[in-house]
Amino acid sequence: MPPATEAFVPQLAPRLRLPAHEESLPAFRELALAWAGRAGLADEFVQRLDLVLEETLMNVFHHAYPGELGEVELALVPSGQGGQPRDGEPPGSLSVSLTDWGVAFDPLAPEDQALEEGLEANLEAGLEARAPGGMGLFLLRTLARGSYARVGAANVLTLTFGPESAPVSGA
Amino acid sequence: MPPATEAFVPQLAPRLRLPAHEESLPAFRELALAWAGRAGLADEFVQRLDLVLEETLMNVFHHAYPGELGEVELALVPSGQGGQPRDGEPPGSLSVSLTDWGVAFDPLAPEDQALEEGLEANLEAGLEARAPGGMGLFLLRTLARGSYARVGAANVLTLTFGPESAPVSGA
Amino acid sequence: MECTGSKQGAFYVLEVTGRMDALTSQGFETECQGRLEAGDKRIVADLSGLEYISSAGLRSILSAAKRLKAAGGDLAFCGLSGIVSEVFTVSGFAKLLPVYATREEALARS
Amino acid sequence: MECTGSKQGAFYVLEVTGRMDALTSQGFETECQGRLEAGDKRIVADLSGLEYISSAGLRSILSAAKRLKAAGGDLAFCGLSGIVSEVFTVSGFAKLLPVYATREEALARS
Ligand SMILES: Nc1ncnc2c1ncn2[C@@H]1O[C@H](COP(=O)(O)OP(=O)(O)O)[C@@H](O)[C@H]1O
Ligand SMILES: Nc1ncnc2c1ncn2[C@@H]1O[C@H](COP(=O)(O)OP(=O)(O)O)[C@@H](O)[C@H]1O
Repeated sequence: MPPATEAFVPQLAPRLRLPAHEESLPAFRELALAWAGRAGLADEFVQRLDLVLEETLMNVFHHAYPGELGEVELALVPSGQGGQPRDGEPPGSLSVSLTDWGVAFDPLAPEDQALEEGLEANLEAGLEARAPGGMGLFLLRTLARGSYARVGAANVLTLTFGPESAPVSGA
Repeated sequence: MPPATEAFVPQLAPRLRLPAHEESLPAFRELALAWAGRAGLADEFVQRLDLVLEETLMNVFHHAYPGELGEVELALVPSGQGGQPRDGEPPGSLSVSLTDWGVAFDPLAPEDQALEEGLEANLEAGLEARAPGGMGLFLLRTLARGSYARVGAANVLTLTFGPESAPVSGA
Repeated sequence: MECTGSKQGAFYVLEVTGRMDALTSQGFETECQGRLEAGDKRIVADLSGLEYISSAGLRSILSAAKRLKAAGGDLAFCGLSGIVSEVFTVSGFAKLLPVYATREEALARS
Repeated sequence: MECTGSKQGAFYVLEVTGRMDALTSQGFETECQGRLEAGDKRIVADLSGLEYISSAGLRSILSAAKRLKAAGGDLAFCGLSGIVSEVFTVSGFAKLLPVYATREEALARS
């Protein structure tokens, strides 16, 4: 079976597509970290990438394909590389694009804004009151800069890691 | 940058696209062997897959993109899996599809038929007369069953490994 | 993720190393539960060997902390660095739970 | 790929283990060249620990065999199995070069 992509000119964006279940996590992680290294990403951004990749992939594994097994694709675009020139992207940054073909969902702007606000307001709440849900999306939005688009039947989430690519947290 | 594939419904064919150079060989190999294991491929076919993958990938790395760096994509379709039913494919077989966007080249029917015939005729020739070139393609055609198609600007090579999927050699 | 522990005065010190991710973090809750059943209600988790934590790790920690508190004990932390420290800060866990810079400070509290 | 060797009578026996692929096989030729320079012209390559060989490995072998032959020596093989045996057979190398089932047979030849 020919891959579905044969009509496209490649853009030097390495990519991996695997079944959307937990077993696929290590392979995605390995590829992302290998390219983070090649892109010269500083350690703090590598760690954020690692975290955000786990959060977004776990969400796709568990929520994107209710009752069926779908796929998810990771593409990596080091700055300055690829067919399209990366305008103004500083060296040592890496863009990560995650595509799934599951239910439409924008993780950067959750439908349930109330829950989100509740969570943020809740950050300093006591142990008893603290709800564990929603933390994955919260970390995603806090530690990565990115954009979401529904393209045809696909969710495409693009996240960029590197200097000036994530809101400064804490400091 | 959204991946070029967002308009397609996935078919549960895991795939990996990487730059067409030697450094990419281990990652392709790892993915192929992982899925050969899941497909229940018998050891002799796993070994042939391993060999044929190296031969075809090395050829793409060295010959498909003269003077530039392109990409190559590996897709894996375990028998009985995927969107399309695999008609008559026995269990424990695996199809491997390799796509590149380099110069048109059919490794299953080399342009230089004379060289090929010379090589085959040459198999029992003495040490002195034995030319080392062409052996990669010869092993490919001997140890795998497959088909080639030029699809748009892409070379798509599909190879199947498993019972009755490769010409019996020697025995 | 690996947990190794020892009794230090009134506290049980748990050294957590490696990665606390979706595939491993449940082990932390299980470990704390085991200590609680063995009679240790006051646990200090030394995270100086922990390289990574995700929301699954936070879930496991929150759950362990609630159990220990319900039993009249507590769960404190020390040795946070890198992404672990960052995640504790942005998630609010650094304010929700007792976090100390060093193990000595964590053990010196009443 | 790893090569370890020892002198056995008139022969130098080279035990080749691991994988002889595009990334490693050059080492075999280099090893044989080194033996030749050290004065060993008759080499027996014991491939019973070799798991894999590709056309790059065959190239390295052919090149080593030619050099040894040109120096009045030879290169024989023993212990082939699995894909290594299959590749030697289909490539014609099993007829081109002296191949023995066991090391004893390889060492017993004149
Ligand atoms: N990819 C997705 N597709 C559909 N729904 C999602 C997706 N990701 C997250 N969600 C929804 O958002 C909720 C919050 O996700 P998250 O913050 O990761 O916390 P948790 O997964 O622990 O509930 C999920 O419970 C789920 O309902
Ligand atoms: N993917 C390819 N694209 C273009 N030419 C190729 C490709 N693969 C093989 N060739 C041509 O076929 C020849 C024989 O290939 P092969 O049998 O692998 O032996 P070798 O690579 O050792 O020459 C190569 O030298 C090259 O000219």
